[in-house]
Amino acid sequence: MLEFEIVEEGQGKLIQPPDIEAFREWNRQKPKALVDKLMTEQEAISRFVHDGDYLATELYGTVRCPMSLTREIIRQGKKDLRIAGQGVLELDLLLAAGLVKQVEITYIGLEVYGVSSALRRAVESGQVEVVSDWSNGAIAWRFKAAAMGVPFIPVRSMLGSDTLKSSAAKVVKCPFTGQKVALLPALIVDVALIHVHRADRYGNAQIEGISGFAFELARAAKRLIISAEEIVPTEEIRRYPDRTIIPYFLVDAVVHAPFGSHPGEMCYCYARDEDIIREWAESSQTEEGAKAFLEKYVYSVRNHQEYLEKIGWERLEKLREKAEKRR
Amino acid sequence: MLEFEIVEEGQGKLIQPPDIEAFREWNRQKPKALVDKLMTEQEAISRFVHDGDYLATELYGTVRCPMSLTREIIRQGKKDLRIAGQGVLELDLLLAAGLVKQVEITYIGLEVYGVSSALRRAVESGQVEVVSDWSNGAIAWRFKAAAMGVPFIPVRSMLGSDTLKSSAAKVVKCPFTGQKVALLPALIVDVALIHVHRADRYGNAQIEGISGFAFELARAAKRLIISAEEIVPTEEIRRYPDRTIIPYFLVDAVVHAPFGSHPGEMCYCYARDEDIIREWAESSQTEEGAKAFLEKYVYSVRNHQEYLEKIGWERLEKLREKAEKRR
Amino acid sequence: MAARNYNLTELMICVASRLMPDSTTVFIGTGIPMLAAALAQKLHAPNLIPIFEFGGIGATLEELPLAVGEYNTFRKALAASGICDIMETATRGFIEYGFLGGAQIDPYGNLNSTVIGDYRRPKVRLPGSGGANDVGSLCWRTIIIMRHDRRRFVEKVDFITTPGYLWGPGAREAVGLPKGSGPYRVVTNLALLGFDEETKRMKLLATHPGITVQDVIENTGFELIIPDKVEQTEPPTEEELRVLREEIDPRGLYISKG
Amino acid sequence: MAARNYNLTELMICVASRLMPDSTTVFIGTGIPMLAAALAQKLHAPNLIPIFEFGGIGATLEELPLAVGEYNTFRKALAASGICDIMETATRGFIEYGFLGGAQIDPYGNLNSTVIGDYRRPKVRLPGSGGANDVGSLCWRTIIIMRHDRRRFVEKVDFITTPGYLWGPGAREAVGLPKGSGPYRVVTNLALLGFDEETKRMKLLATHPGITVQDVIENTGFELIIPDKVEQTEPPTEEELRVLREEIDPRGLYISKG
Repeated sequence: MLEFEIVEEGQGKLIQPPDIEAFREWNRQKPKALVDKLMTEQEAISRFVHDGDYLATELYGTVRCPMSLTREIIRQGKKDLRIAGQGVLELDLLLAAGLVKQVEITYIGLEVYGVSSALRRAVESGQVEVVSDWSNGAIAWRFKAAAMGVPFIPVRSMLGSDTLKSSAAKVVKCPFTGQKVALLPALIVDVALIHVHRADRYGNAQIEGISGFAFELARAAKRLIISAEEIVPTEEIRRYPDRTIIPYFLVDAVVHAPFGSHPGEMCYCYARDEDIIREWAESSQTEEGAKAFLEKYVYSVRNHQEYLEKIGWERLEKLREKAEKRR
Repeated sequence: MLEFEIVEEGQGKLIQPPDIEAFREWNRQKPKALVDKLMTEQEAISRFVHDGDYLATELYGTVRCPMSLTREIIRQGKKDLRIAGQGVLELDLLLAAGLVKQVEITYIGLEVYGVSSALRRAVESGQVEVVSDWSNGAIAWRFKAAAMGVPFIPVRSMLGSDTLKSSAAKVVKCPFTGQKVALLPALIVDVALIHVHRADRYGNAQIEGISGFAFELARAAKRLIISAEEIVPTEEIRRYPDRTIIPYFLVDAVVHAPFGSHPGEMCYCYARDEDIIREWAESSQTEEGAKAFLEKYVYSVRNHQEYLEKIGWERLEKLREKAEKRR
Repeated sequence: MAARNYNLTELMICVASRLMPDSTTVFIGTGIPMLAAALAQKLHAPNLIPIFEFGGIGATLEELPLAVGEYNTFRKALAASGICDIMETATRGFIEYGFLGGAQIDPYGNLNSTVIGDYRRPKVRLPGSGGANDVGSLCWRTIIIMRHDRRRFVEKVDFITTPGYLWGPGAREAVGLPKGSGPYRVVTNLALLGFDEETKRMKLLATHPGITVQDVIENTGFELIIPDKVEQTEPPTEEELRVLREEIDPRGLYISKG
Repeated sequence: MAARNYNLTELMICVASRLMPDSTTVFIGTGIPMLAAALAQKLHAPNLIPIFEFGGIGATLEELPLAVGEYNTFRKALAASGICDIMETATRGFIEYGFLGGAQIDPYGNLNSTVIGDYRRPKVRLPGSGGANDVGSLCWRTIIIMRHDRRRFVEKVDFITTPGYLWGPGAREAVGLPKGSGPYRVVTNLALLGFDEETKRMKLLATHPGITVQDVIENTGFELIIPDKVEQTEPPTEEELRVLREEIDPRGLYISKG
């Protein structure tokens, strides 16, 4: 029976250990009734995001990402956030706004525009603690473990690397084959934000194109805020139930947010706003620049509607024209 | 480190132990080129199903099930099959035809029409060996482990039961939480049959409605035969890539099989043929009855086309009319 | 208004149906649970969320499914996914009630649907667990629907296909099953039964019309807890029977089995 | 026909592109691999199957993606799924080539994209693994694209974000990584490099036009294996450059970085 030994343990920490039984109890008390959850972003963020929360956002900051909700978090100044990190704009803005305390990181950067200056400043100054490092696959699989309702998941990534040493994974020998596999602990977050193409008022949500890790994250969060390009009648959901990736009982709040991913894109809806993405990449290189950007695009508007007006409808219309349609 | 101990081991056997490295090598040599795989059911079965194969079919025998391929296996008399078993009509026909040697079972029965007489005769006489018992979830999760490319998967089913004792699962203490979980070994089959709504000639396949365990099984098979109600141009697949559940590189053969699930149903296409399902339930109660049914509907026709002609187009048209459409 | 003319299948369906509160998730298997859920949706629980193992979530049960993957299990549903998603939804604690049948049951609600006799040389090979073990392991409350006789209600089942309370209090937790889950009710053709909070043994709650406590005891192969006060099941109402016969099973596929 | 007027980014793209055979699966990250894959699809490998980590399989790369989840990663694709499916497809051995970058590389192809300096008190905090560790662990053959200098090509990386051959022959298998996988080529602005079969150490294969073996040695911070015969890289052809400049990156987002 000794074949199932623990071979190695990462030295990274977990922000929260996986408590599967508590998660079951939590999920049991979530309402199963079809209640109207449509609300403003102000209400959704103030009710369901708290200081100190462990937070995750889905997909990358420039693609189907809950940017309008992220900006509202910054406006409301929710602080001491802990984040599970793969992110571009959204996590970068939170870091620059000084709202993040700890991070389980896989990647925070600006993709084509290079490393994140906000991350560098935050980590190199010690303002933000990186409690552990993971791969993208590992973070997604950790959400998947939580979504499966089990405390860990075996994978073949991370093995042999310092990424594993800086994570909280454990390497064991498989009791069936003797081969070494990495066990990753389930990742249950306090609150998740996911932006979708359409949802009904109850929270049944559907996505077009790639699904990233929406399926897994939606099932790994204690509280879930959905923002949607379009709010549709439940009849439309019932007509295409095979398109529902997130059933209503996972959802706490539904926010109507057209262009909710701006300056990122939304496939089949609108294209990236490259100028503003580049503006962030450039201005965030200094602390002052980052602050000025936040002032201009976040603090100086009261809500997403005002943000869109500031960006300008003509400009937004052009982004819509640039996207390929299929309906 | 002793917290990750093995607490209990099922006494059931595995038909094949999970060899993940061999599976990787196998998958590496599968062609990644877009080659035309459209062929007759005769060719598909004779090339890709061999005597002694470990076989699995997807969904239940009365719902989106590869019945035309199953009948072809019986016509070709592929024998000594080992099967991973959740099944209604399809596995029942294979059992009645005397082609099955071993089974890892979860459920073989006739649902509303009760227990399977064919299973009873085969098992109680010792003709077929039940090597292990599992739950439906467990079999699906075992395919999922194979689909994830890992040798096992942790779950919270099966614990404390004789089902676990008669399986090959192992119970361990989680190294992160100390709680007991069941580890299920990955299930890689030699060949899988899946019936879908549409596929292109390369094997890119799409399903409407529930997906059962098509996603998992397609990824857990060394060889995969797809039968499809409709063969569509690849352009249509490329227009809705988010509907593709099975990408082409998993697939070895594509068979055009309208009414391929008959007498079962195909959602949005055609309804169940209740009379024939009941005819099987009744005639299979005796060995002679089962043989007569097989003669009538399987051996006496040369292929699926002749089968459909035997059933009659008028009758099939009525089944089509009974199904709700959405396109 | 109470009806007089009904058979025991109809009675069991009505009793099971009343155990399904509105706006609750229920894991539904083939047969009586399907009729009970359809009846509940049409009468007292319009927003009952039926969940079927192959992927259907929140279907509108206008026509009766004949199989657990059939179109009617996801007709006008809120989501149509797959078996892993459904079983994992149960693992995460989202499914309140699970409905099960079986060939044998013991005082702790352990269920057998695998073999009668020895496992290796079975007298009768039954279909096997199917989703039953998952439902009984993972849903919060299991409701069992069975014919009531001494061959079925036995001191010790030949094979524990699906765990009830195993050997008693604390046993489920000890083997790793979810805390606070387990059998909740047993609906038979004679009675409605539950489980004692402390001992986890089966307890009579109510006898059906025309059935005495003694009838129940005589048809049970183990010692039942009989509380001081045993309720009487309300018979099916005219409305329940009408909906059942005219709307849910007009062809009498199930309810004619009496 | 060989061109004369090109910059080193263009050269690296062309060299990387030629390493992508037709009808093969390639795992593509941000930047040069995207341009190389698009170039390959338009020239010698029309049926190259690009795979992107957030779900795109077999996209038609007519326009260049600017992000790994962007519309162009699944435009006219064969499938659009999610990150777990993609990473598991790699785990099952379906992805032949994986393209990676990094801030540091060592003789065994181990890559660092996490920190410069001490992990706990980093001099520079880099973005972190992202998908790199998964790609380098799970694809059969990893191809690395990097600038070539002594700060980047080091004896020992500050942090192994992504495993190469670790400490040498047999090391990947010893830690549990898939048998027979590992780094395959390194494309730099100076040379094309590979790995010695026996020692698993980096080996010079070809120098780029105008670059000497000595140039490569001087810009490498560890001992390179220099075989008797070092090839010369074919310069970009006129056709490669035309397609790259006119069709793939007409706005010069990448190739202007020269």
